Amino acid sequence: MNPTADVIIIGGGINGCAAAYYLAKKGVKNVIVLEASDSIGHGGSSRNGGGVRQSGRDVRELPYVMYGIKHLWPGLSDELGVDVEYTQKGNLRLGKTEKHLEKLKTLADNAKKVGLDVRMIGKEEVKEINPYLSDDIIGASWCPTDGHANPLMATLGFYKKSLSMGVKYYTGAEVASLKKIKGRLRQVILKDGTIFEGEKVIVAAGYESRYIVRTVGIDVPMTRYFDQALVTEMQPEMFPQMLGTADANFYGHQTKHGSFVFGSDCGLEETMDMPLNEMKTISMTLPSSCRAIEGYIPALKDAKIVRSWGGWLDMCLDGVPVISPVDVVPGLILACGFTGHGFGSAPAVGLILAQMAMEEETVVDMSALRYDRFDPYQ
Amino acid sequence: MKRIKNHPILGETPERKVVHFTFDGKDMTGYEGEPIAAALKAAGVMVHRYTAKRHEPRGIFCAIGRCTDCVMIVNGKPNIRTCITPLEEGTDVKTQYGVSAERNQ
Amino acid sequence: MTDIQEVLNKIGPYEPAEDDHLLVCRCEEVTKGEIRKAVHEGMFTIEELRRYLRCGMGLCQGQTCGKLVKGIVARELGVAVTDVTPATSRAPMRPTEMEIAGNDGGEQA
Amino acid sequence: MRIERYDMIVIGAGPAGLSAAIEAAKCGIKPIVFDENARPGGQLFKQIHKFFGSKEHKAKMRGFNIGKELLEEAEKAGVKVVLGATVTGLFDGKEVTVRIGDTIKHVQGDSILVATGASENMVNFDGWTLPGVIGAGAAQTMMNLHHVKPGDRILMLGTGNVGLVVSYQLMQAGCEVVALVDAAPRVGGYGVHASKVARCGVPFYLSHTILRAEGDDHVTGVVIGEVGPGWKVIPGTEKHFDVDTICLAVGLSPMAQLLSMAGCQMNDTKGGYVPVIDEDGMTSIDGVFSAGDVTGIEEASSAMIEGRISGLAVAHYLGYIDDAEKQQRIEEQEKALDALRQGMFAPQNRGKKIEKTEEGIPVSENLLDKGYIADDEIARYPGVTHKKGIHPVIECTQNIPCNPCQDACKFGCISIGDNITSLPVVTEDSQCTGCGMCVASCSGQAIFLVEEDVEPGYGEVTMPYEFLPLPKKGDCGVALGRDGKVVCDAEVTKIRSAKAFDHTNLLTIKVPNDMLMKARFFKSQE
Repeated sequence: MNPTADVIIIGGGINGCAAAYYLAKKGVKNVIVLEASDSIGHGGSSRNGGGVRQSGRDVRELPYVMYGIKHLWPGLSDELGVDVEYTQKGNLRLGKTEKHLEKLKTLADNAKKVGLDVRMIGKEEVKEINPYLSDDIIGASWCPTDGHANPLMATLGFYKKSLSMGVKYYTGAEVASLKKIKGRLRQVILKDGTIFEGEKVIVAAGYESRYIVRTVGIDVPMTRYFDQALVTEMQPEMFPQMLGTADANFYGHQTKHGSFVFGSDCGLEETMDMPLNEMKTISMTLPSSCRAIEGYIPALKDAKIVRSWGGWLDMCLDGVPVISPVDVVPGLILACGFTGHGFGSAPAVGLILAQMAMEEETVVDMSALRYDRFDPYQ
Repeated sequence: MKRIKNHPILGETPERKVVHFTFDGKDMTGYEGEPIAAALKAAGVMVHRYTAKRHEPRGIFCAIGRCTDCVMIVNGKPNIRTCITPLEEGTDVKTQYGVSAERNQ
Repeated sequence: MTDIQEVLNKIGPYEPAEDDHLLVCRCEEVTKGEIRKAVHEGMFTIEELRRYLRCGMGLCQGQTCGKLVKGIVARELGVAVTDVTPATSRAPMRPTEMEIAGNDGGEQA
Repeated sequence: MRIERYDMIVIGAGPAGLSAAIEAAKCGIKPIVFDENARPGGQLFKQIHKFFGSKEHKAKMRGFNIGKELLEEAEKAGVKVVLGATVTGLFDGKEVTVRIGDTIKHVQGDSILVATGASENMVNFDGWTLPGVIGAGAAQTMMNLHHVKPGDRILMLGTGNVGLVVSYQLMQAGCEVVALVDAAPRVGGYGVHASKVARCGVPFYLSHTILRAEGDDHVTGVVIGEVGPGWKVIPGTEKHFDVDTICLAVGLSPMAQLLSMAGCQMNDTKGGYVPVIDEDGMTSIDGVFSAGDVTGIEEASSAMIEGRISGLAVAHYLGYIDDAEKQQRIEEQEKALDALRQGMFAPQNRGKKIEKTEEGIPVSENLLDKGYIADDEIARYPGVTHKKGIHPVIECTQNIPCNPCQDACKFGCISIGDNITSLPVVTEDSQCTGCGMCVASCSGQAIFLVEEDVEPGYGEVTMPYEFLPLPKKGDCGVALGRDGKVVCDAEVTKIRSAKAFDHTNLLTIKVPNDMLMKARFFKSQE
């Protein structure tokens, strides 16, 4: 007999692990997670900059992101039994030109409309909040309820906790296709021929989700984008805020460990033609990132970089993810296209996916993120 | 004395230029261009730093710049690999506590 | 394919050992016991262990402890050392100051 | 952004990298070699002992002199070596980033040869992070490059060639080595290397391991214990030594990080994480080659030949030589490489216990257990003969690829034959003049001259001597046996130094006739 579960989750990243955890917490006994690589959190979940922020997001994302920050992140370390290093000390999005400030103001105004506490601040206030920043900065948007966490610990925390609650994890389990039986999605077929059967199947496999759901006639309009990040040696404690720029040339924060983690790109990443299972860094990114970071945080010029890495982003056509049951393939739930900002929302998304799998009402309305929103213009 | 003056195979150690440096504020001498770690070793200094977490002493381990155990604060900058950083006149070397020059970390 | 729960059952629970206090990763000060325990919590790969415990993530990037960690994991899992995949090496190979890393003749961003 | 471009980029100016660059340059390529160190030559300049092999392998030359020759050859061939140049990454498109001083350069090659060598393995025990616990390589670096003693009283862990050679070097630098310890039940390195340490009086503790390093802020002592079944220390076997330094020599691992980062197909082997390479040394990435220890640990002599082969392979890859030339020139090198990979310590024999020599003579058990050959074992080897007049006694008992002694004797006393791993034979009817060339030429310091009845009841033993201060004629002292224990009183009758001996002095002592086959080292009495 094929291994059978109430819910099969494809993708052992943070969304998959979080969904598994909330399902187990809800008492679902039989949950299977299939991870294609050998390691949990091999993709973007462990490669991102750790931002847990609301500011700067599309308004369609704000309801569930805000829910997560209000209700899930604060107690997550206790709940999972590992320190996810959640720090809610605000997010500064920095600007050096009037044009930057205009851009930031538009984002802030939109967010304010849905109830987010975010405002524009001037040079002096920026310096008060963070004295290490460059004098070239003329203003910023400031969201005091934003923050950051440790993506490595959060991902593995959900994994470890759900594993201890009985969730079955398989690594090296590369999915080839999905198969309907009698009109409902039922089977998950691996490349080695193994078949798993489930009542519900959640696909949360990043860009690869596209190849998987295509086998049941569903497509998500995504592109893939390669992004790089770096980490410095341990530094004395400097500042707790999450930083970003209007120019989007870097983002990052100081971790509890003392090292700084920054994500950044050099502009050449758009055209990368590397296969998805390769994540080789390109030589121009690190220098370019360093120049960008130094331009905003001159105090870090002597901080030594110990490592840099890259990862694939699943960029959705309209910049926000698909988090949605797929009506035409009963039993299928899709969560992909996170467009490079899926980490901060992961606990909420995990909870919502669990609710979708159990056909409960979700904690917030998710209709703006449906899979079938991409209608032709004409 | 830790300096090898004469060696059965390598012969007499060539004369080198003496330079002055400070270790935790104390005046010391060494040879120009030799690794800071060699000058400290010759002076009998064993402890280069105390670790961040367990506050344990560390010194030279690999001596070729790989293990990073011998790092110290050199001219104000922390985490400098002393085994491959050449000594110069006036180099200021400090014991490193965690990543700082302050003991009470 | 690895069935994590099956391996966990096979290797049994973490049993403290008298040398658990030994430091393995000198840079990040991670002990043998922490590594052994993490394996029994489901961290079977060097990649996961590095992320979970920071062993091999310090200034030397695992150049000193890489082999030791592999040995501990192999023993805990009951597999050959060569079956434990080492961590991916990443640039820069030696710690590089941000100012110097940025000094490659590229344009100011 | 300007990217400099070269035909061939070599990473690592050690024996493999330099040799490759030399061969490639001879074919018309202008290679550039990057090395992160302040000096080229890799580990060669820390090697102050004489190397094994035969003439073509530069046998009986000391490592640092081989390094000097290699550098001269590189310069003559027009190889550009950039020092203090750390390659920080190897990227797609055969591009490397190199840190030189305070700038990063991007450099691209039509071919890249990675010859980054190896790094030391480490073991952990209580107190292994204390200052004073160092790698054997660190000890070599400090004493042989920087002229600083690593410590005064030192315990060495590891009896492989590195542990043995470095122990001897420590004594040459004026340090005291209190013990050699190895968890394995047998000495791992060459018997001749062990013997020259053992006869100085350093005890070997096989099947022993370090229990703990003692000290608060730095090492003040060490406790070892005997290893029993299941690698557990047998209670009651603990031994304490007052030391200020503990040296670790527990093997080397290929340093293949750049290749792994570049995405080369890797193979995890018992000898380390190494790139998969073809017979030319090319990795799975077209145009990226690799040679030397980074492809698997061997001797520097092998690395130099491997490097030359890779250099030729690169020249062929870039179209500088044709198939026929490549074939012919690589064949020559492979013959030389093959010769080095023979004998008891050949790669294919690693980990095996060899009971008998190629000649069918039982291997000395004592040598493997304690580091020296017992008096009653020595007579069975073909280099050990008994004669009244002066003659060489060659205590070479293992098949290792080495034959300088054969050429050293102009009078044909010593014969090894075509197979360079054969044990040297002292021919019956030869005329030894006592010139001592054989004694100085033996890289293993295993040749002695013995003469009976120099005066009534007394004879003379001539031995290699590489320590300071040099004893003087007339000095009185004691003779030590192969086990380093005092066997009798002795008087220095002759001390010879010559350029041709290359810093191996010939020390002649007078001992009673019945001690001639026992006295193997001399200690002055102060």
